[in-house]
Amino acid sequence: MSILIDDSTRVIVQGITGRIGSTQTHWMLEYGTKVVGGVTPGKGGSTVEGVPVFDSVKEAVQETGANASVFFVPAAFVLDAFLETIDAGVKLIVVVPEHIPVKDVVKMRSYANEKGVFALGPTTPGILVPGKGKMGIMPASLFAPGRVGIISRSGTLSYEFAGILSESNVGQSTVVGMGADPVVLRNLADILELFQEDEGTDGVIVVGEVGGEQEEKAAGFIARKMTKPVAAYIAGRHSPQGKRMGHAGAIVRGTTGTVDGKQEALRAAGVEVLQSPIHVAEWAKKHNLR
Amino acid sequence: MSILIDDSTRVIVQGITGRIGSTQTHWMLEYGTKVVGGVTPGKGGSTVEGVPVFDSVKEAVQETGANASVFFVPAAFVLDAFLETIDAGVKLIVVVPEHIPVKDVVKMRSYANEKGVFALGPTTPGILVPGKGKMGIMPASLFAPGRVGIISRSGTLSYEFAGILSESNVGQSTVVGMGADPVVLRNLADILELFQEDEGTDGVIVVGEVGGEQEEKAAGFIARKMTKPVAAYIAGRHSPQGKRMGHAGAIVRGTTGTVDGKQEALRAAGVEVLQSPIHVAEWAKKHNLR
Amino acid sequence: MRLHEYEALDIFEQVGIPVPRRGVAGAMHEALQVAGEIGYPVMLKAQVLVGGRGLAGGIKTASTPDELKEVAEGLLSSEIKGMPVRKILVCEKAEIAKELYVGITVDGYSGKPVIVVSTEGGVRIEETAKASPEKIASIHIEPSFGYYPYQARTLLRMLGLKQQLITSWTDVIGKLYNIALRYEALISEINPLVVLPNGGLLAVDAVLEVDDSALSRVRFALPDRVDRIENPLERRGREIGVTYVDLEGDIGLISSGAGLGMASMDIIGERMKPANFLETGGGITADLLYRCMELIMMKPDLRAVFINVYGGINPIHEGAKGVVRYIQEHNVKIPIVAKALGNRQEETWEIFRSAGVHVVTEAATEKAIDRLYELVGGN
Amino acid sequence: MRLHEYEALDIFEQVGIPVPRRGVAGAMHEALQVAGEIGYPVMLKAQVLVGGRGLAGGIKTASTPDELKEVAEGLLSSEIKGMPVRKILVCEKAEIAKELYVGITVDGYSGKPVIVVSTEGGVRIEETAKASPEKIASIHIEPSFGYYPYQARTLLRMLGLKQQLITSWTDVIGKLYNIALRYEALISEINPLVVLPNGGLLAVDAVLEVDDSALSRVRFALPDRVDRIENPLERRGREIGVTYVDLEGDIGLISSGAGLGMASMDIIGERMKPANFLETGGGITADLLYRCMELIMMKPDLRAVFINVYGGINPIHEGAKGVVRYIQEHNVKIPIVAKALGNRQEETWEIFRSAGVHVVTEAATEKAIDRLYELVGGN
Repeated sequence: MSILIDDSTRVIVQGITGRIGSTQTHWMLEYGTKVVGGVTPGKGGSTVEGVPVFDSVKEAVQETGANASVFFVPAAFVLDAFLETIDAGVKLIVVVPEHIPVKDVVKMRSYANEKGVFALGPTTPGILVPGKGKMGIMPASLFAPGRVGIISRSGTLSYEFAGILSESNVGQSTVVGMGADPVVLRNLADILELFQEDEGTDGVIVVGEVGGEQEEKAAGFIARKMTKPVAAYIAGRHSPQGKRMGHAGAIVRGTTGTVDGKQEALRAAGVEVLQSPIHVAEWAKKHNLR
Repeated sequence: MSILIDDSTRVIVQGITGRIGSTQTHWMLEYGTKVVGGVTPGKGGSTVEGVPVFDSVKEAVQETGANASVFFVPAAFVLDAFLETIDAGVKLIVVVPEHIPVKDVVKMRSYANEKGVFALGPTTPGILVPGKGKMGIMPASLFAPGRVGIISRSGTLSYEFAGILSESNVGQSTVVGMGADPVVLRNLADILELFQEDEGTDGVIVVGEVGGEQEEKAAGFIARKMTKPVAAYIAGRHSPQGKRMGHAGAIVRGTTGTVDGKQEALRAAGVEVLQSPIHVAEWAKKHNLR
Repeated sequence: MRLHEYEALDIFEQVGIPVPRRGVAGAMHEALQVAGEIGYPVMLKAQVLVGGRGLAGGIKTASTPDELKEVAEGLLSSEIKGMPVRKILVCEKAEIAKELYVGITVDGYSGKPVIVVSTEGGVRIEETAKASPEKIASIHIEPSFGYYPYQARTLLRMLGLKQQLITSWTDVIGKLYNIALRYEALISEINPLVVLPNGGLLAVDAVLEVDDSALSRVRFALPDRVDRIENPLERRGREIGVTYVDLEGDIGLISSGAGLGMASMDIIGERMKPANFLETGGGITADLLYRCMELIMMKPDLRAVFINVYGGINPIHEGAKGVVRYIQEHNVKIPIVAKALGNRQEETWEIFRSAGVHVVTEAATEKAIDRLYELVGGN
Repeated sequence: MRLHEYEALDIFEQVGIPVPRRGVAGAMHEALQVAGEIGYPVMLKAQVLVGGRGLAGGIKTASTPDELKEVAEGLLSSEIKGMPVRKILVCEKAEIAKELYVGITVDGYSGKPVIVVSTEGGVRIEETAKASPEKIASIHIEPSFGYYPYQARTLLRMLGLKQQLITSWTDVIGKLYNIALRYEALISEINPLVVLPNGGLLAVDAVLEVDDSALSRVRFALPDRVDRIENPLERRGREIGVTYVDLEGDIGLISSGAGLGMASMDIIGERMKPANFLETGGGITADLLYRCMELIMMKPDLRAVFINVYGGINPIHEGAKGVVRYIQEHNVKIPIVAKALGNRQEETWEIFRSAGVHVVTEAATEKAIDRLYELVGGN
């Protein structure tokens, strides 16, 4: 069992003819993902990795029965492609690209909410269900099937946690990158809810970082609704205050968003706070997670 | 009986402290309208014609139980005031001012539709129910109570028709100015529907003019839904093609919007088309309307 | 306010819509110079603010300087539908592989912006719309959502076009939509949008009409609106804040309200000919009606004046004072008929009558015009 | 990109927000001249891009030319939180009846723009927010609906203000919101917004931070972003397209991904001190990593380098080639530890090892840093 991706997920790749789009299509197919089509306006009729390319999302959906889309579209065109994808009836969208203007993300989120579309990103590695399939860029070798869910604000840290668990023979049910931008398309609590409801998940790891208030708000949800064990790691303890650490989501604004504040809020909600990623293995063992 | 205004209608006047706002408040009160308050930001606490003035629509509604509003707000501020009025829960709005940018009207209409608000105008003389009350600028002396409904795209022509009927001892159930702008807040057919449903109305007069396609579209509604007799007059037969006759609603664009085209469409829907306003008296007599 | 083609082309060029090399000429030697810079053959296009200019002979070609001299001279001394040609646009003559159409307007019935495209652009676009509706496609834009390029791509795909044309045309539509938004345009149009032999696009004509009600907040440099009114009386009307339309007849007309004015004109037109149409709007004062009288009386050989006003938003008793002052100061002899009903009507009638105005107190305008007809001698 | 106060004030002034008379000075004689034009007393404000400038001594007053000389000289030779003061803003010293606060940002959690106002502006606004939340009011703006003045009026009424102040403050908020939209600002703020004794408003400070991701389409003249990075290494990082933060320690750090970099820094920080933080982003090539090595090696006295990368979107085998080329060309002697997992990891390890890089193949960064600790001698 898993969240977001299952046997019925039929994926299109937007921006499939680009360098990253085509490479990642290769890896997704190799991992067993049902990539049924691709979209690049103007390249309709060609194929990439054996997958048919269409000029519009509507055509791609009509011809392939796709119900999910992963984006490798240049940042400047993401907003337009996103709205097009929603209008074509796709209900799950993973927005991998970074550097999308916040104004665009605000609009995307508002429209996705209005239309009942589940969207992740921007700046997300995507979703991976070990042994089943993936939408995004997560490197398959680090993951193993199992019953621990991972949600991470950082792409590479999600690999780190999955890698450590896999090494300790603890598998993952689903690994989700929620995106690293100051505004993301779905909040942390929305994804926690899916894991709480998923029968294939016995425990959840939240990988957060300094800045914003996703972890503080999620703590409220965890306290009220979560019955499964939750562990959390917050990166950025040694990051200089007020300096940028690569993306705006990591700016510390006032006292909200500090590592201490986040850890405190999570602890108060019954979450086990890890001081280093390596401790996740002991936590999993303690809760008999596999 | 009547449409839009009845005994439960409690009116606020927006822009009540202006020259036109205060004069028209006087006339509306004199005609028996329940004007319960006025709004001019910054003038809260004062009174006009004995009516209390508030700084915001929200306060006015809370303090007076108002459910309808008539606008005498300068054109540049109408959009803002309109949205404020809808958010304050008012369900009937009459926008008298002219020269409101079309871009603003488009936004107003979209929001009113979304929130289920019935709005008339811009550039409308408003609504008058003879002997009961009025929202707007219609000069009371020309109207008499009765059972004929009037809808007019032109303000002064609605007075003309009411005056002619009253002189012939035919009264009116309600007289509605739908507004003369290229985009209005409610289409002709929406108002026809109210008259069709009103038990106090036995026949309806549509006063249209050259330009736009309100009459053509309404003809479809009349053919499908109206069982009451309908007469129509279309002004502008001798207006030079392509020249402006005072407001953009009267520009002829292509063949749609010509007097002939409108008359033809209405006749095909069973409407009696009048060649001059004066003929309305005979039409009323023929249908035993009073 | 409708812009001239050459003004609109400048705006289109600023946002990156491809437009022809060109120049404006008010005299023949200027036209020669522009054409010399561009190279022959050139198009010469009369800059007049009327529709159907091409079919009325306002668009010509010149292949040599001699030919240009003849054509330019002809155009610059001509009138198109009664409008004198003061300027001509001289522009490169593009090779045309195909003519497209794109226009953006606000659809009054749905209350939404609408983008209209056609693969059959050119002077007969309206006939195409009727005869071959499948060659026209349009899409409404939700006001709270806005325009995005994928909407245009979807629209153009409906016309069965190749992707290269879809891409370049979508780009033009996006830029035109931005112009429509920024200039609060009621109409922004390119007809024809030419497909060149190399597949590129060129906006060979440009229409831009700015919403008069939005002029004060369109912050961009727009040419002065009064200047472009050719008729001096119409210009004067704009200056004093009323709508004035100059006509061919001999009956002066002042009305409050455009609908009432049109109805009055229709009724007058059955037996007589209106000389003008003056609509006061909702701002009547004594002074305004004094100026209105002054304006309509500028028409020579007027046989009578008809004043048709309602006292709703307007203080008609004040208006009557202005009319009376004009009559007395200028010793007006021709008959003046006034129908004035509504708030303070009795007071108004009295003021009018004090200066010999024929007041009609019945409700129907028809009756007042019957009286007018009698007074001018029934012919 | 954060603008300097003097740059933001210019933008605020353009849209009509009332701002003080002022001038920027890079030297004492310039400060004297500006103050002479404005008239004493004046404020002198260090133009450095750090928060809490006032409490750190970056804002002073001068009542006479002599005092100004002393103060300006002091400021222009000082550092505020490690940032050298290159320019000072000299501006009129307003009489303050009251200090307000207004800020507009995008609320990450709700995903909507939010307008925050307070009647208790000034340097301690954040403490006010915690101690007296009733003095703060905020309103979220629906993205598909937009901002309208009535929303600000409603917001300000919640603070129990008089209408005159509501009206003028609403005007400032509307203008600030327009700036936020046009400049795609993540933060636009006036703190304090001063109420003058005559009731007028004055924006005595101005904060504007433009979304870096939107810079290419913010078409307005913005100062060059690279120039304003004080640290030459950080400026070089920007030039080659990576995020570089200069730190005080002696362990060089290259990571792919900000989260991984922060975690690496946190683990290193338990026992050692990072010298820098370099995050590559998703565009690794051999050439980029060569330049990254060049950049982090500019720090003197580095004891070791830690490379922590994942092969997800990045071709880490290509990156390894760049690192190896740098090592070989520059004959690097200090230990380099690399953890590189993901697509093509074995190939990557082989390349690293060919140049003597210590490759750690376990998943946990902690293990790699244990190795690093051993290699630098455990201290």
